[in-house]
Amino acid sequence: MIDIRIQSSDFNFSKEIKNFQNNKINGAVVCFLGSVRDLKSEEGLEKLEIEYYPKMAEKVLEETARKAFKEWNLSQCLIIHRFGKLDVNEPIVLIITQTKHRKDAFRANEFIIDFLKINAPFWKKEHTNKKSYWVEQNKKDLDIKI
Amino acid sequence: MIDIRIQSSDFNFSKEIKNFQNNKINGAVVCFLGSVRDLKSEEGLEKLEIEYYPKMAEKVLEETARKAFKEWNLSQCLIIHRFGKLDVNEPIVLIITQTKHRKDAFRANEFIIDFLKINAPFWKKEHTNKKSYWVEQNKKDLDIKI
Amino acid sequence: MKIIFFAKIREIIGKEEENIAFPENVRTVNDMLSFLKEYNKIYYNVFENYDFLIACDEELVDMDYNISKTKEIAIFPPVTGG
Amino acid sequence: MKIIFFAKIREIIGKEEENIAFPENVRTVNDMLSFLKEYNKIYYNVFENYDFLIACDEELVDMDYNISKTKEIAIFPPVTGG
Repeated sequence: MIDIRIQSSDFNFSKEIKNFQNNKINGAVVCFLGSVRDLKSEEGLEKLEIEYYPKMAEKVLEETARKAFKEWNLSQCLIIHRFGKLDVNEPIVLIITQTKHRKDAFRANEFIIDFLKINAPFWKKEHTNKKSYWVEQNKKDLDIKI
Repeated sequence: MIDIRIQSSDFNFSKEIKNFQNNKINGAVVCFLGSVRDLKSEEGLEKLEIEYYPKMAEKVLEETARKAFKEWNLSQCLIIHRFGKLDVNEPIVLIITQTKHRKDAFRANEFIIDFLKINAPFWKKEHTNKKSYWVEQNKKDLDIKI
Repeated sequence: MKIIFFAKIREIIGKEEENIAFPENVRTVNDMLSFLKEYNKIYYNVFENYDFLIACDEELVDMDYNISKTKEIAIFPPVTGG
Repeated sequence: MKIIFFAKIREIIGKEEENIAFPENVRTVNDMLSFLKEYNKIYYNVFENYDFLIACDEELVDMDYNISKTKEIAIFPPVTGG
Protein backbone atom coordinates (compact mmCIF):
# COMPACT_ATOMS: atom_id res chain seq x y z
CA MET A 1 0.00 0.00 0.00
CA ILE A 2 1.51 3.26 -1.17
CA ASP A 3 0.02 6.55 -0.05
CA ILE A 4 1.38 9.81 -1.50
CA ARG A 5 0.04 13.23 -0.57
CA ILE A 6 1.15 16.72 -1.50
CA GLN A 7 -0.78 19.31 0.44
CA SER A 8 -0.64 22.83 1.82
CA SER A 9 -2.51 21.97 4.99
CA ASP A 10 -0.73 20.73 8.09
CA PHE A 11 -0.78 16.98 8.61
CA ASN A 12 -1.53 15.20 11.78
CA PHE A 13 1.49 13.01 12.44
CA SER A 14 -0.27 11.40 15.37
CA LYS A 15 -3.26 10.46 13.26
CA GLU A 16 -1.11 9.04 10.47
CA ILE A 17 0.72 6.81 12.93
CA LYS A 18 -2.54 5.72 14.44
CA ASN A 19 -3.80 4.69 11.01
CA PHE A 20 -0.63 2.68 10.53
CA GLN A 21 -1.08 1.05 13.91
CA ASN A 22 -4.68 0.22 13.11
CA ASN A 23 -3.51 -1.49 9.92
CA LYS A 24 -2.27 -4.49 11.91
CA ILE A 25 1.40 -3.63 11.99
CA ASN A 26 3.39 -6.79 11.48
CA GLY A 27 6.91 -5.83 12.41
CA ALA A 28 8.91 -2.64 12.17
CA VAL A 29 7.82 0.89 11.39
CA VAL A 30 10.30 3.69 10.75
CA CYS A 31 9.22 7.31 10.42
CA PHE A 32 11.06 10.39 9.29
CA LEU A 33 9.70 13.82 10.09
CA GLY A 34 11.31 16.95 8.66
CA SER A 35 10.29 20.35 9.98
CA VAL A 36 11.02 24.00 9.23
CA ARG A 37 14.36 25.01 10.70
CA ASP A 38 15.31 28.57 11.50
CA LEU A 39 18.76 28.72 9.92
CA LYS A 40 18.67 32.51 9.70
CA SER A 41 18.08 33.11 13.36
CA GLU A 42 20.01 36.41 13.50
CA GLU A 43 17.44 37.84 11.13
CA GLY A 44 14.50 35.83 12.35
CA LEU A 45 12.82 33.44 9.93
CA GLU A 46 9.19 34.43 9.59
CA LYS A 47 7.95 32.03 6.95
CA LEU A 48 9.29 29.22 4.84
CA GLU A 49 7.61 29.14 1.46
CA ILE A 50 7.61 25.96 -0.59
CA GLU A 51 6.97 26.08 -4.33
CA TYR A 52 6.58 22.93 -6.39
CA TYR A 53 5.89 21.53 -9.84
CA PRO A 54 2.66 19.64 -9.19
CA LYS A 55 2.49 16.98 -11.91
CA MET A 56 6.18 16.14 -11.72
CA ALA A 57 6.33 16.18 -7.91
CA GLU A 58 3.57 13.57 -7.69
CA LYS A 59 5.27 11.44 -10.30
CA VAL A 60 8.66 11.56 -8.57
CA LEU A 61 7.23 10.76 -5.14
CA GLU A 62 5.29 7.84 -6.53
CA GLU A 63 8.27 6.48 -8.40
CA THR A 64 10.40 6.85 -5.29
CA ALA A 65 7.90 5.00 -3.15
CA ARG A 66 7.51 2.26 -5.74
CA LYS A 67 11.27 1.76 -5.94
CA ALA A 68 11.56 1.51 -2.17
CA PHE A 69 8.54 -0.75 -1.99
CA LYS A 70 10.10 -3.25 -4.35
CA GLU A 71 13.69 -3.04 -3.15
CA TRP A 72 12.96 -3.47 0.56
CA ASN A 73 9.78 -5.48 0.40
CA LEU A 74 7.70 -2.85 2.17
CA SER A 75 4.21 -3.64 3.34
CA GLN A 76 3.22 0.02 3.69
CA CYS A 77 4.69 3.34 2.65
CA LEU A 78 3.40 6.86 3.21
CA ILE A 79 4.92 10.11 1.93
CA ILE A 80 3.40 13.49 2.74
CA HIS A 81 5.06 16.67 1.46
CA ARG A 82 3.71 20.14 2.08
CA PHE A 83 3.82 23.30 -0.01
CA GLY A 84 2.86 26.93 0.69
CA LYS A 85 3.93 29.22 3.53
CA LEU A 86 4.97 27.48 6.72
CA ASP A 87 6.00 28.69 10.15
CA VAL A 88 9.17 27.74 12.02
CA ASN A 89 8.88 24.20 13.46
CA GLU A 90 5.94 23.27 11.27
CA PRO A 91 6.28 19.83 9.68
CA ILE A 92 7.28 19.74 6.00
CA VAL A 93 7.66 16.08 5.18
CA LEU A 94 6.63 12.79 6.72
CA ILE A 95 7.83 9.42 5.50
CA ILE A 96 6.64 6.17 7.07
CA THR A 97 7.94 2.79 5.97
CA GLN A 98 6.90 -0.58 7.24
CA THR A 99 8.51 -3.98 6.77
CA LYS A 100 8.98 -7.23 8.60
CA HIS A 101 12.67 -6.53 9.15
CA ARG A 102 13.77 -3.34 10.81
CA LYS A 103 16.92 -2.88 8.71
CA ASP A 104 14.79 -2.76 5.57
CA ALA A 105 12.44 -0.19 7.07
CA PHE A 106 15.42 2.03 7.97
CA ARG A 107 17.10 1.60 4.56
CA ALA A 108 13.88 2.27 2.64
CA ASN A 109 13.03 5.34 4.68
CA GLU A 110 16.47 6.87 4.28
CA PHE A 111 16.49 6.07 0.56
CA ILE A 112 13.19 7.90 0.12
CA ILE A 113 14.26 11.09 1.87
CA ASP A 114 17.69 11.08 0.14
CA PHE A 115 16.17 10.50 -3.29
CA LEU A 116 13.48 13.09 -2.76
CA LYS A 117 16.06 15.71 -1.68
CA ILE A 118 17.79 15.57 -5.06
CA ASN A 119 14.96 14.63 -7.42
CA ALA A 120 11.59 15.92 -6.29
CA PRO A 121 10.74 19.37 -7.72
CA PHE A 122 10.16 21.40 -4.56
CA TRP A 123 11.94 24.66 -3.75
CA LYS A 124 12.22 26.49 -0.46
CA LYS A 125 12.27 30.24 0.01
CA GLU A 126 13.01 31.75 3.39
CA HIS A 127 11.28 34.96 4.35
CA THR A 128 12.99 36.76 7.22
CA ASN A 129 11.96 40.10 8.66
CA LYS A 130 14.66 41.69 6.44
CA LYS A 131 14.43 39.93 3.11
CA SER A 132 13.77 36.71 1.21
CA TYR A 133 16.23 34.04 0.06
CA TRP A 134 15.89 30.96 -2.10
CA VAL A 135 17.47 28.08 -0.24
CA GLU A 136 20.53 26.66 -2.01
CA GLN A 137 20.78 22.93 -2.57
CA ASN A 138 22.88 21.23 0.05
CA LYS A 139 25.91 19.85 -1.78
CA LYS A 140 26.11 17.05 0.77
CA ASP A 141 22.80 15.72 -0.51
CA LEU A 142 24.29 15.25 -3.96
CA ASP A 143 27.15 13.17 -2.59
CA ILE A 144 24.83 10.62 -1.06
CA LYS A 145 24.98 7.33 -2.89
CA ILE A 146 21.44 6.34 -3.80
CA MET B 1 16.90 15.58 26.91
CA ILE B 2 16.86 11.85 27.47
CA ASP B 3 13.63 10.11 28.41
CA ILE B 4 13.67 6.39 29.26
CA ARG B 5 10.59 4.45 30.26
CA ILE B 6 10.03 0.77 30.97
CA GLN B 7 6.37 0.04 31.48
CA SER B 8 3.73 -2.65 31.20
CA SER B 9 1.03 -0.28 30.01
CA ASP B 10 0.54 0.54 26.36
CA PHE B 11 2.07 3.78 25.18
CA ASN B 12 0.43 6.36 23.05
CA PHE B 13 2.73 6.78 20.07
CA SER B 14 0.63 9.67 18.83
CA LYS B 15 0.94 11.51 22.11
CA GLU B 16 4.69 10.96 22.30
CA ILE B 17 5.17 12.42 18.84
CA LYS B 18 2.96 15.35 19.74
CA ASN B 19 5.12 16.06 22.77
CA PHE B 20 8.17 16.00 20.53
CA GLN B 21 6.51 18.35 18.09
CA ASN B 22 5.54 20.70 20.88
CA ASN B 23 9.17 20.80 21.98
CA LYS B 24 10.05 23.10 19.07
CA ILE B 25 11.52 20.53 16.75
CA ASN B 26 14.54 22.00 15.06
CA GLY B 27 15.27 19.64 12.23
CA ALA B 28 14.90 15.91 11.76
CA VAL B 29 13.02 13.36 13.84
CA VAL B 30 13.35 9.63 13.24
CA CYS B 31 11.15 7.08 15.02
CA PHE B 32 11.32 3.34 15.26
CA LEU B 33 8.31 1.36 16.38
CA GLY B 34 8.56 -2.37 17.01
CA SER B 35 5.38 -4.40 17.54
CA VAL B 36 4.43 -7.95 18.42
CA ARG B 37 4.71 -10.18 15.36
CA ASP B 38 2.89 -13.45 14.97
CA LEU B 39 5.73 -15.70 13.81
CA LYS B 40 3.90 -18.84 14.91
CA SER B 41 0.81 -18.24 12.87
CA GLU B 42 0.09 -21.94 12.20
CA GLU B 43 -0.43 -22.34 15.92
CA GLY B 44 -1.81 -18.89 16.56
CA LEU B 45 0.13 -16.57 18.85
CA GLU B 46 -2.10 -15.61 21.74
CA LYS B 47 0.22 -13.55 23.92
CA LEU B 48 3.80 -12.37 23.86
CA GLU B 49 5.21 -12.18 27.36
CA ILE B 50 8.20 -9.99 28.09
CA GLU B 51 10.30 -10.60 31.20
CA TYR B 52 13.08 -8.20 32.20
CA TYR B 53 15.75 -7.46 34.78
CA PRO B 54 14.53 -4.10 36.05
CA LYS B 55 17.61 -2.40 37.49
CA MET B 56 19.89 -3.55 34.71
CA ALA B 57 17.41 -2.82 31.91
CA GLU B 58 17.09 0.80 33.01
CA LYS B 59 20.84 1.13 33.25
CA VAL B 60 21.45 -0.34 29.78
CA LEU B 61 18.78 1.81 28.12
CA GLU B 62 20.15 4.93 29.75
CA GLU B 63 23.72 4.13 28.78
CA THR B 64 22.59 3.41 25.22
CA ALA B 65 20.73 6.70 24.97
CA ARG B 66 23.66 8.60 26.46
CA LYS B 67 26.10 7.06 23.96
CA ALA B 68 23.84 7.94 21.04
CA PHE B 69 23.24 11.42 22.43
CA LYS B 70 26.94 12.15 22.50
CA GLU B 71 27.97 10.41 19.29
CA TRP B 72 25.30 11.96 17.06
CA ASN B 73 24.70 15.21 18.85
CA LEU B 74 21.06 14.50 19.58
CA SER B 75 18.80 17.17 20.93
CA GLN B 76 16.16 14.71 22.15
CA CYS B 77 15.96 10.99 22.66
CA LEU B 78 13.09 8.84 23.91
CA ILE B 79 13.12 5.09 24.53
CA ILE B 80 10.03 3.23 25.73
CA HIS B 81 10.17 -0.54 26.23
CA ARG B 82 7.28 -2.60 27.49
CA PHE B 83 7.12 -5.73 29.62
CA GLY B 84 4.30 -8.09 30.58
CA LYS B 85 1.81 -9.91 28.38
CA LEU B 86 1.10 -8.29 25.03
CA ASP B 87 -1.28 -9.08 22.18
CA VAL B 88 -0.33 -9.50 18.52
CA ASN B 89 0.34 -6.10 16.90
CA GLU B 90 0.70 -4.31 20.20
CA PRO B 91 3.70 -1.97 20.32
CA ILE B 92 6.75 -3.22 22.22
CA VAL B 93 9.38 -0.55 21.74
CA LEU B 94 9.46 3.05 20.60
CA ILE B 95 12.65 4.97 19.89
CA ILE B 96 12.60 8.61 18.86
CA THR B 97 15.77 10.51 18.00
CA GLN B 98 16.07 14.13 17.04
CA THR B 99 18.99 16.03 15.55
CA LYS B 100 19.68 18.91 13.22
CA HIS B 101 20.92 16.58 10.50
CA ARG B 102 18.78 13.70 9.32
CA LYS B 103 21.65 11.28 8.77
CA ASP B 104 22.53 11.55 12.45
CA ALA B 105 18.96 10.94 13.53
CA PHE B 106 18.83 7.77 11.40
CA ARG B 107 22.24 6.52 12.59
CA ALA B 108 21.45 7.18 16.24
CA ASN B 109 18.06 5.51 16.06
CA GLU B 110 19.39 2.39 14.39
CA PHE B 111 22.31 2.22 16.82
CA ILE B 112 19.91 2.29 19.76
CA ILE B 113 17.70 -0.53 18.52
CA ASP B 114 20.70 -2.63 17.45
CA PHE B 115 22.49 -2.14 20.76
CA LEU B 116 19.35 -2.80 22.77
CA LYS B 117 18.68 -6.04 20.87
CA ILE B 118 21.96 -7.55 22.06
CA ASN B 119 22.50 -5.86 25.43
CA ALA B 120 19.28 -4.95 27.18
CA PRO B 121 18.04 -7.68 29.55
CA PHE B 122 14.57 -8.38 28.16
CA TRP B 123 13.32 -11.83 27.15
CA LYS B 124 10.33 -12.76 25.03
CA LYS B 125 8.14 -15.81 25.51
CA GLU B 126 5.48 -16.70 22.98
CA HIS B 127 2.26 -18.28 24.19
CA THR B 128 0.35 -20.01 21.42
CA ASN B 129 -2.88 -21.95 21.86
CA LYS B 130 -0.74 -25.12 21.99
CA LYS B 131 2.28 -24.29 24.10
CA SER B 132 4.83 -21.69 25.14
CA TYR B 133 8.27 -20.98 23.70
CA TRP B 134 11.11 -18.74 24.77
CA VAL B 135 12.19 -16.74 21.72
CA GLU B 136 15.74 -17.52 20.60
CA GLN B 137 18.15 -14.67 20.00
CA ASN B 138 18.36 -13.75 16.35
CA LYS B 139 21.94 -14.54 15.31
CA LYS B 140 21.76 -11.77 12.72
CA ASP B 141 21.51 -9.24 15.53
CA LEU B 142 24.88 -10.38 16.87
CA ASP B 143 26.55 -9.79 13.52
CA ILE B 144 25.56 -6.15 13.42
CA LYS B 145 28.57 -3.91 13.86
CA ILE B 146 27.77 -1.47 16.63
CA MET C 1 6.40 24.46 -27.28
CA LYS C 2 5.36 25.33 -23.75
CA ILE C 3 8.22 26.18 -21.41
CA ILE C 4 7.55 26.60 -17.69
CA PHE C 5 9.77 28.02 -14.97
CA PHE C 6 9.96 27.55 -11.24
CA ALA C 7 11.40 29.21 -8.16
CA LYS C 8 14.41 31.52 -8.58
CA ILE C 9 14.48 30.98 -12.34
CA ARG C 10 10.81 31.90 -12.63
CA GLU C 11 11.58 35.09 -10.70
CA ILE C 12 14.56 36.06 -12.86
CA ILE C 13 12.74 35.37 -16.11
CA GLY C 14 9.76 37.23 -14.71
CA LYS C 15 7.07 34.86 -15.94
CA GLU C 16 5.69 31.42 -15.19
CA GLU C 17 5.64 30.16 -18.76
CA GLU C 18 6.38 31.04 -22.34
CA ASN C 19 5.18 29.49 -25.61
CA ILE C 20 7.87 29.43 -28.26
CA ALA C 21 7.80 27.90 -31.73
CA PHE C 22 11.30 26.50 -32.20
CA PRO C 23 12.79 26.29 -35.70
CA GLU C 24 13.34 22.81 -37.14
CA ASN C 25 17.05 22.69 -36.33
CA VAL C 26 16.30 22.76 -32.59
CA ARG C 27 16.36 19.05 -31.78
CA THR C 28 18.00 18.60 -28.39
CA VAL C 29 17.87 20.38 -25.05
CA ASN C 30 21.24 21.82 -25.93
CA ASP C 31 19.93 23.23 -29.22
CA MET C 32 17.01 24.75 -27.36
CA LEU C 33 19.27 26.44 -24.83
CA SER C 34 21.43 27.94 -27.62
CA PHE C 35 18.32 29.16 -29.36
CA LEU C 36 16.88 30.75 -26.23
CA LYS C 37 20.17 32.50 -25.41
CA GLU C 38 19.94 34.25 -28.78
CA TYR C 39 16.21 34.78 -28.49
CA ASN C 40 16.36 36.88 -25.34
CA LYS C 41 19.32 38.02 -23.27
CA ILE C 42 17.46 37.19 -20.06
CA TYR C 43 17.83 33.51 -20.99
CA TYR C 44 21.49 34.12 -21.76
CA ASN C 45 21.89 35.52 -18.25
CA VAL C 46 20.07 32.58 -16.64
CA PHE C 47 21.86 29.82 -18.52
CA GLU C 48 25.29 31.41 -18.09
CA ASN C 49 25.02 32.39 -14.45
CA TYR C 50 22.74 29.99 -12.61
CA ASP C 51 22.52 26.29 -11.90
CA PHE C 52 19.44 24.81 -13.52
CA LEU C 53 17.80 21.51 -14.40
CA ILE C 54 15.61 20.58 -17.35
CA ALA C 55 12.58 18.31 -17.22
CA CYS C 56 10.77 17.18 -20.37
CA ASP C 57 7.20 16.05 -19.69
CA GLU C 58 8.03 15.72 -15.98
CA GLU C 59 11.24 13.71 -16.39
CA LEU C 60 14.69 15.11 -15.65
CA VAL C 61 16.75 14.92 -18.86
CA ASP C 62 20.32 15.49 -20.05
CA MET C 63 21.50 18.16 -22.45
CA ASP C 64 21.48 15.80 -25.45
CA TYR C 65 17.89 14.66 -24.89
CA ASN C 66 15.80 14.88 -28.07
CA ILE C 67 12.84 17.20 -27.46
CA SER C 68 10.95 16.51 -30.67
CA LYS C 69 8.12 14.62 -28.90
CA THR C 70 8.13 16.76 -25.77
CA LYS C 71 4.99 18.69 -24.88
CA GLU C 72 6.15 20.63 -21.85
CA ILE C 73 9.66 21.67 -20.89
CA ALA C 74 10.37 22.83 -17.35
CA ILE C 75 13.44 24.84 -16.37
CA PHE C 76 14.16 25.17 -12.68
CA PRO C 77 16.94 25.45 -10.09
CA PRO C 78 18.36 22.42 -8.23
CA VAL C 79 15.59 21.17 -5.97
CA THR C 80 15.50 21.90 -2.23
CA GLY C 81 12.50 19.97 -0.90
CA GLY C 82 12.26 17.44 1.86
CA MET D 1 26.23 -13.94 47.46
CA LYS D 2 22.87 -13.35 45.87
CA ILE D 3 22.39 -15.02 42.50
CA ILE D 4 19.34 -14.22 40.41
CA PHE D 5 17.98 -15.95 37.31
CA PHE D 6 15.81 -14.86 34.44
CA ALA D 7 13.67 -16.29 31.67
CA LYS D 8 14.39 -19.82 30.47
CA ILE D 9 17.25 -20.26 32.96
CA ARG D 10 14.99 -19.18 35.82
CA GLU D 11 12.48 -21.80 34.70
CA ILE D 12 15.04 -24.60 34.44
CA ILE D 13 16.60 -23.81 37.80
CA GLY D 14 13.12 -23.51 39.23
CA LYS D 15 13.68 -20.46 41.36
CA GLU D 16 14.20 -16.72 40.98
CA GLU D 17 17.19 -16.42 43.25
CA GLU D 18 19.54 -18.31 45.49
CA ASN D 19 21.88 -17.14 48.25
CA ILE D 20 25.16 -19.03 48.34
CA ALA D 21 28.24 -18.50 50.48
CA PHE D 22 31.16 -19.21 48.16
CA PRO D 23 34.42 -20.56 49.60
CA GLU D 24 37.44 -18.26 49.47
CA ASN D 25 38.96 -19.89 46.40
CA VAL D 26 35.99 -18.76 44.25
CA ARG D 27 37.39 -15.55 42.82
CA THR D 28 36.21 -15.26 39.20
CA VAL D 29 33.00 -15.95 37.34
CA ASN D 30 34.67 -19.09 36.03
CA ASP D 31 35.46 -20.28 39.57
CA MET D 32 31.86 -19.64 40.53
CA LEU D 33 30.51 -21.66 37.61
CA SER D 34 32.78 -24.61 38.47
CA PHE D 35 31.66 -24.41 42.08
CA LEU D 36 27.96 -24.31 41.16
CA LYS D 37 28.31 -27.28 38.81
CA GLU D 38 29.55 -29.34 41.76
CA TYR D 39 27.08 -27.79 44.16
CA ASN D 40 23.97 -28.91 42.32
CA LYS D 41 23.58 -30.96 39.14
CA ILE D 42 20.87 -28.61 37.90
CA TYR D 43 23.57 -25.95 37.49
CA TYR D 44 25.72 -28.49 35.72
CA ASN D 45 22.89 -29.08 33.26
CA VAL D 46 22.32 -25.36 32.66
CA PHE D 47 25.96 -24.42 32.18
CA GLU D 48 26.72 -27.40 29.96
CA ASN D 49 23.62 -27.28 27.76
CA TYR D 50 22.38 -23.72 27.43
CA ASP D 51 23.66 -20.37 26.23
CA PHE D 52 23.84 -17.93 29.10
CA LEU D 53 25.22 -14.54 30.06
CA ILE D 54 26.50 -13.29 33.40
CA ALA D 55 25.95 -9.81 34.83
CA CYS D 56 27.66 -8.65 38.02
CA ASP D 57 25.87 -5.75 39.66
CA GLU D 58 23.98 -5.08 36.40
CA GLU D 59 27.01 -5.16 34.09
CA LEU D 60 27.67 -7.93 31.58
CA VAL D 61 31.02 -9.51 32.43
CA ASP D 62 33.45 -12.07 31.03
CA MET D 63 34.35 -15.42 32.55
CA ASP D 64 37.53 -14.10 34.15
CA TYR D 65 35.81 -11.19 35.91
CA ASN D 66 36.70 -10.99 39.59
CA ILE D 67 33.53 -11.24 41.65
CA SER D 68 35.01 -10.41 45.05
CA LYS D 69 33.26 -7.02 45.24
CA THR D 70 30.07 -8.10 43.51
CA LYS D 71 26.80 -7.92 45.44
CA GLU D 72 24.43 -9.46 42.94
CA ILE D 73 25.13 -11.91 40.15
CA ALA D 74 22.55 -12.47 37.42
CA ILE D 75 22.51 -15.49 35.13
CA PHE D 76 20.26 -15.34 32.10
CA PRO D 77 19.88 -16.42 28.46
CA PRO D 78 20.93 -14.23 25.52
CA VAL D 79 18.54 -11.28 25.47
CA THR D 80 15.62 -11.03 23.05
CA GLY D 81 14.11 -7.61 23.69
CA GLY D 82 13.38 -4.78 21.30
